[in-house]
Amino acid sequence: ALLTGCTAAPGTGTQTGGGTVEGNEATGDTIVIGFSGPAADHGWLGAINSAAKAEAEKYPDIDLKIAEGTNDASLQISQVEGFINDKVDAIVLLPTDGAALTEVAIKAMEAGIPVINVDREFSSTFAARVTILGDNFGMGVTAGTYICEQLGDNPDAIVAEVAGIDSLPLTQQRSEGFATALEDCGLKVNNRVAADFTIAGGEAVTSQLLQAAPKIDAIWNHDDDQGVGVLAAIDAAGRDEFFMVGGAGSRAAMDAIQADSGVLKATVIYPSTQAADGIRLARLVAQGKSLSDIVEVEVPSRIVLNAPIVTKDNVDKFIDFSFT
Amino acid sequence: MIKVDHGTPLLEVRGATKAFAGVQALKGVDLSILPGEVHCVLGQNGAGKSTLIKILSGVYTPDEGEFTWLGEPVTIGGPTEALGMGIATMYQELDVVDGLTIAENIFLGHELATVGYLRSGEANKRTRELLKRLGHGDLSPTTEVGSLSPANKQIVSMARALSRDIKLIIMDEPSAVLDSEEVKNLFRVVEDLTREGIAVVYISHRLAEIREIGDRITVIKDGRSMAGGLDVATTSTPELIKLMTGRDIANVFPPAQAIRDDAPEVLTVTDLAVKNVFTPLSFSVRAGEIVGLAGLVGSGRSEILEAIYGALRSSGTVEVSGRKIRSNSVPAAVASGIGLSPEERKSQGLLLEEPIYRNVTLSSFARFASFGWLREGLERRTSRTQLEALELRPADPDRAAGLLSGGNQQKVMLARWLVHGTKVLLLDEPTRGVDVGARADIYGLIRELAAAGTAIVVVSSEIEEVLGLADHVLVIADGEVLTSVKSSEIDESGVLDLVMKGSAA
Amino acid sequence: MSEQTTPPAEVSLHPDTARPQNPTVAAIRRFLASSAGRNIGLVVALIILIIIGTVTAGDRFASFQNVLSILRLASITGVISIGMTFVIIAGGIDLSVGSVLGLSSIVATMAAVQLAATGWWPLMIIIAIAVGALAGAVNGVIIAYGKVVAFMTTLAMLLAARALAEILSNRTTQGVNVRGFLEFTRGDVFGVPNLIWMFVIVAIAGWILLNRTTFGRRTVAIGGNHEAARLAGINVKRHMVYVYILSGVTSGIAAVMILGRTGAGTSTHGTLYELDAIAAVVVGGTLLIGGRGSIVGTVLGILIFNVLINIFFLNNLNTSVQAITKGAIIIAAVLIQQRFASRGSRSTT
Amino acid sequence: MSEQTTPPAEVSLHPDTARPQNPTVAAIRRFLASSAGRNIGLVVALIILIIIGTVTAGDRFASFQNVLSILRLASITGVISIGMTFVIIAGGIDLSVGSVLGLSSIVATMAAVQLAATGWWPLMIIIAIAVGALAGAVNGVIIAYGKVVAFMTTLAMLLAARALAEILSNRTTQGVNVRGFLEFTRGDVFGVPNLIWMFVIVAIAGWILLNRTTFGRRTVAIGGNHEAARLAGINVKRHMVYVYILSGVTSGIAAVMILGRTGAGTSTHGTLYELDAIAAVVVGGTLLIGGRGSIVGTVLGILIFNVLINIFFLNNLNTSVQAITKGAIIIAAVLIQQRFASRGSRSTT
Ligand SMILES: Nc1ncnc2c1ncn2[C@@H]1O[C@H](COP(=O)(O)OP(=O)(O)OP(=O)(O)O)[C@@H](O)[C@H]1O
Ligand SMILES: Nc1ncnc2c1ncn2[C@@H]1O[C@H](COP(=O)(O)OP(=O)(O)OP(=O)(O)O)[C@@H](O)[C@H]1O
Ligand SMILES: [Mg+2]
Ligand SMILES: [Mg+2]
Repeated sequence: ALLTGCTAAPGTGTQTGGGTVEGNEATGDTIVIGFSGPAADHGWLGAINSAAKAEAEKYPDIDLKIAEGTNDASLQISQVEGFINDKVDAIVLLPTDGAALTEVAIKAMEAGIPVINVDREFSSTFAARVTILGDNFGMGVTAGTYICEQLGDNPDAIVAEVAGIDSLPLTQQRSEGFATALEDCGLKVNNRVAADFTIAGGEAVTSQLLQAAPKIDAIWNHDDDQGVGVLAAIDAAGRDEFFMVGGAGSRAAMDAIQADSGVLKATVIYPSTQAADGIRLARLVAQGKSLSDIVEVEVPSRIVLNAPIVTKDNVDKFIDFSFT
Repeated sequence: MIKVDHGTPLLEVRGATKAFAGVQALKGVDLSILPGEVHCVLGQNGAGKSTLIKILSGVYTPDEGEFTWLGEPVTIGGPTEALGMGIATMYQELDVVDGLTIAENIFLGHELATVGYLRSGEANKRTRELLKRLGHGDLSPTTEVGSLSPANKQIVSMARALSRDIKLIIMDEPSAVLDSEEVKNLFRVVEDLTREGIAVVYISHRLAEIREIGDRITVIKDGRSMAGGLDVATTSTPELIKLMTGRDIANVFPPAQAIRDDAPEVLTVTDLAVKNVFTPLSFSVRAGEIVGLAGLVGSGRSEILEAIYGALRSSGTVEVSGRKIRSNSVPAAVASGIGLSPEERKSQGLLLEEPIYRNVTLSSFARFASFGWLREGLERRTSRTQLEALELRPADPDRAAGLLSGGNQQKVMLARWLVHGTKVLLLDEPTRGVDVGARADIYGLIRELAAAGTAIVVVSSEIEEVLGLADHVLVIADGEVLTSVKSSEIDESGVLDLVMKGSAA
Repeated sequence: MSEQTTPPAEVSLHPDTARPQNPTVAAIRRFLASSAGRNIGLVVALIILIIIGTVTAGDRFASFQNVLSILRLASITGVISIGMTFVIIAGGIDLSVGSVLGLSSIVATMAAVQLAATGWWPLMIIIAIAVGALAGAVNGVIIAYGKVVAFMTTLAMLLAARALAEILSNRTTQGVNVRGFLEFTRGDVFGVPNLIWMFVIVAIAGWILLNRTTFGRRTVAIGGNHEAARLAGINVKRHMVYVYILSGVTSGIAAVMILGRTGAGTSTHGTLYELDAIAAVVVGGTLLIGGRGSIVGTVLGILIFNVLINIFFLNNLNTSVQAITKGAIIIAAVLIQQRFASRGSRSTT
Repeated sequence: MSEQTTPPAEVSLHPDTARPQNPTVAAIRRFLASSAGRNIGLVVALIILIIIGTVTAGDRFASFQNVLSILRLASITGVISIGMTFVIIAGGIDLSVGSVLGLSSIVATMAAVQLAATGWWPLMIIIAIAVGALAGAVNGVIIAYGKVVAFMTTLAMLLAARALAEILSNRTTQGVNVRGFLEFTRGDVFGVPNLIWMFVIVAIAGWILLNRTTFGRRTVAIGGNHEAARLAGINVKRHMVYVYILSGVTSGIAAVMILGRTGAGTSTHGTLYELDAIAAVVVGGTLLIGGRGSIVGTVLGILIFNVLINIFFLNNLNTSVQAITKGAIIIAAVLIQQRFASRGSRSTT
């Protein structure tokens, strides 16, 4: 089952579903959920963690164990092993590398512990009971499409891209999606730099990018967190001949879009609430409940989240779900 | 001898003791130093001389002991306090900083500065004066000390002591790295100092020096003073040796044995040269022969040995028993039977933290290992036997080499090459910092080795030692061989005349 | 890097004249100075941690499964640390171990894909180790013969190996679907996973190599006194190349292990492992200036860090609090070790 | 005493002066051995890079704007490297510079929020520097008085400072909305941004401190010969504390700069800057074992790295290719430097 947009309003606890909502919200047996994710070394991942924690706190019947965030697959494997040893009721896993965590996830499933796979997909369908994915490729497509719409009539337009950590597959996917969408309207990425998802990194590469490209028409920056630095660099260079599209959907970015005061005109959402959704779904799965908004008797096995564009026109709708 | 009325003692020490974790270095030492005298402290390696002076200069805190300075009881809390009282020290281990200039080294710790900002001009000026006073006006105050020879570093160390306002200057084996010319120069400075009423504590293993410069002597043995305030003029050398060692040592240099006429040439050096250091030289050493290289410090003798050994890039050829060895490779030299006992035992020779036996077997793994697997039992046994033969006491192969005295460290270096079975032994300053007793042992050993057919090349800054040991002497100055003579055909002053002329030319 | 100086602490000690000593005190002193004795502080630190673990997490900590889980995690950085111990004892440093691991894992996986036909999976292991050895050889040659400082050389290799891995893998994770290989790396003997056995074997081999062979003896000699080793006839440059190759080989072995553990090769494997390895080696009492070190110490260092991680995990501590505590415990472990190992401080100021 | 008084001054007995040499050769040799000479290899490396930049990117590289852009980027790690130079010359190492920067940036921003009322923005600068100094003091005291190796102490501080920053900031980025502060840090004088001026000032101050003051000479003495420094009456421990405080202060200054540059404080600021700083210092010719080093070399090292990065960007190079090239160029720069600086290698195997 493919479900888009349904998680646009998670965490509010006020879904308007059918009669099962109350049933799902009702406190059930206390369950222990283990959560493990990458090191919270930047805003989006930090938001992932805090949203997961906040979600768990809402339910008196969830006992959430959060493992130290790590970018080392080996350490994350040992965390999952620890959860298995501890016989938790469900595991929510945002793997640092999907393929590398597949084996241990299968082990957990075999031990009877449902695994909720968040954001980065395992390489086997047997490894997860439910998979919730952000759509990195789709994110690139959305950004590219928006830029095409804005520049469509100008085939010579210069497009620049400020990517995230280049060694991560997700960055690759975003870039591929972006390039694919641009191709459709005859544009290409003229200048591409990669930062490291940090503010300082964003600032550093952008100040160089602006040197490398004396004239730009549009920039897509993969990540609003590093975007703070990107904007600082643009500011410092005094450049405003282009517009910029962000990524992920931070509060700061949405505020800027709303104010419409600078070059940042839009951002593409990459939901930072995926793990919170994971927690919620883990609870349902562990307690044998179903998803209230659809007719399925059980929770579906695969959910891909939408990557919508946020502009001045629709920012009001999204701003409350942005991360800080 | 100038006899000054020395008056009340400058410094008096009563019953000083000092223990290091487990080692009782000083068991009760008395010392009384008069103003303007040269007070020599004698004792074997490990007797406690350096420990005593480190107590005086505030490096160590004594366990017990009464100290009076100018008649007042004092405690010396640290180096700063000692320096403040007017006690400056030239330590046994060179205590200069390579990365600083001469002037910066001299004023280290008492920099000439205005709120932390250095007055370099003034420091350089005063340094130039100090160096001139030490007879070294040719050294530039802004030269980095790292580029100086050990002898010149010693000069810097002395200039530093003199830069302070001092009443007492302590010199711990200052002559160990100096040649005879430099030593004379040093003595001239010491005389100047004593004339100004500054007292000097002088430590050396060379009794001749003590005779030349000392006023009174304190002898230390095993951490106890055996005799204090002996008059140099009236105490005989055998008496001193007996006090230091507890035994009589008759003749220092054992008699040489005649080399058989048919003894084969073992080491043949042809046109060996190192650019900018020494010009091509050729010589050969026969089995059982000892060749000595005499010359001043810096004349390039160490470099000659290193070049033969392949440790210094050179041109020319070296043959051992007629077979040419691959040049510029130490492993090749060692494999063909050459061994080198380097000048600086501590920094070039030994692994100070490792047990003795590992130092002994380091060059002979072929003998102690099969397919890379070391037979430690064999290593220990062989080392012990060798150490016993060398009369190292205690002959404990498991002791760390760094805990040995200078003389015993030298014996370990010899043991390394004895165990290896070298045909050619290159000895650079084999008795530097070694006491009288151990010196005689080492001379004996060198002789025995020669008698057993080893070809030996000896470098020493003590001309007496070169002449006493070697059958044949090469006199070197500025990287050039001035003369090559039988040692019986030249005497000490002859060598000196030659080198002075040679380096003046 | 050829500026190796001898530690100033050992200046002028000559207690050769036998001094009478209380025999028990002497025996204790000898033990404390021995390599086992030097490690007693670490053993104490480890025991304290184990007690803390048992008290705070009870059976969840002290279970067989949990111990295996700790050891499995420890084994990969453990193997790397053994190679690192040699490099550091020899007076060098190898910052490239983690990224060489990543590169090895990529090349071995790619080879597996290519060679799937033949099916002879041990080739993967050989390739992983060969890649590691090659990278180590490049490091060693540049350092020893090119005379470039080890820090810069291996930093450059860190960048280069990681980048090469990214280019080769096109930044995608490559699954290892070689049944024989996975069965081997994931199997166990006597209930103990093979990964742990591999660490045990590497550690024992390392111990023997360091303490019982000419190779180890030369390594210590070079690190302790570069010039003395050279003048004793050791081919110092060639030996340094061997030492870096050894470190590369352990990275290759670790790559095999991580491939087994994760079932996937990726260029991000091993990121920051160099820090873990260096930290374990240094906590284990190996001097960063070279010349002295112990395999047992390194193993204890690795265990301490991994037990610590496990305790934090079991107690569900806040990540930031964990990091602060980890910092404090590192300092404490080093302090405990020093108190036990010090043979009496000799300086006054 | 004998009465000999031949002034031996005329007789030249000293290896340092004795050998007759071609005067030009001698002059060149002397220059090469001088501190400027030691850096000539770096200057050559930098010039080569500048030529490469001009050839491959033309005016885009050789423009005033681009030069400013390089320098702005260089200035932050540059300031940290100056402090690091002192630490390394003194024989230490400081791995915590980057995370102390992060912590300082957080505390300063939080203070700004609290003190927005008073509006006296220089207080932010004072606070940032004070936080850096405090962290440095903690490092220094543990290292000098606790006798814990610098590597472990500052590694622990790396973890702890970063974690503290996370706790304080609750992992959210804090914007700096203090107009006066931003105007100051983003302003320029004579067309040159204040950030660059700050680096220039810190570098010059560092140069003076190292070469012209008691503090600097004592730092060299301690790194070069710890024992000799102690014997000369220097309070080595206290001085080491000062050196680490200095490093903390430069981290604090860098925090101010990064706050100005990015307009936001976050706990991730400064991640891995320690590696950049150490690399620049080492490429700049400062010995990792201490005792010798130069501020000019460090500045050249920083410039080389940043020009390199700039060239990569201008040529739109792939990240992985960048990393490999960077690795190769690090080695090349060190090699060039050595060829120029070496006074003829005399050793063999
Ligand atoms: N590292 C070096 N680089 C360049 N020249 C050197 C170096 N070491 C020594 N020399 C030169 O080699 C010559 C001989 O030096 P050295 O002091 O070792 O001679 P020596 O006769 O062995 O003296 P010593 O009695 O001190 O051993 C001198 O001219 C010296 O300047
Ligand atoms: N720092 C120390 N720690 C432990 N033992 C020491 C220390 N310094 C000296 N000793 C021991 O104290 C004793 C006296 O040593 P000291 O250096 O004073 O002898 P010395 O008379 O100066 O010998 P040498 O003539 O070889 O210089 C020796 O047994 C030595 O091993
Ligand atoms: Mg002594
Ligand atoms: Mg010499």
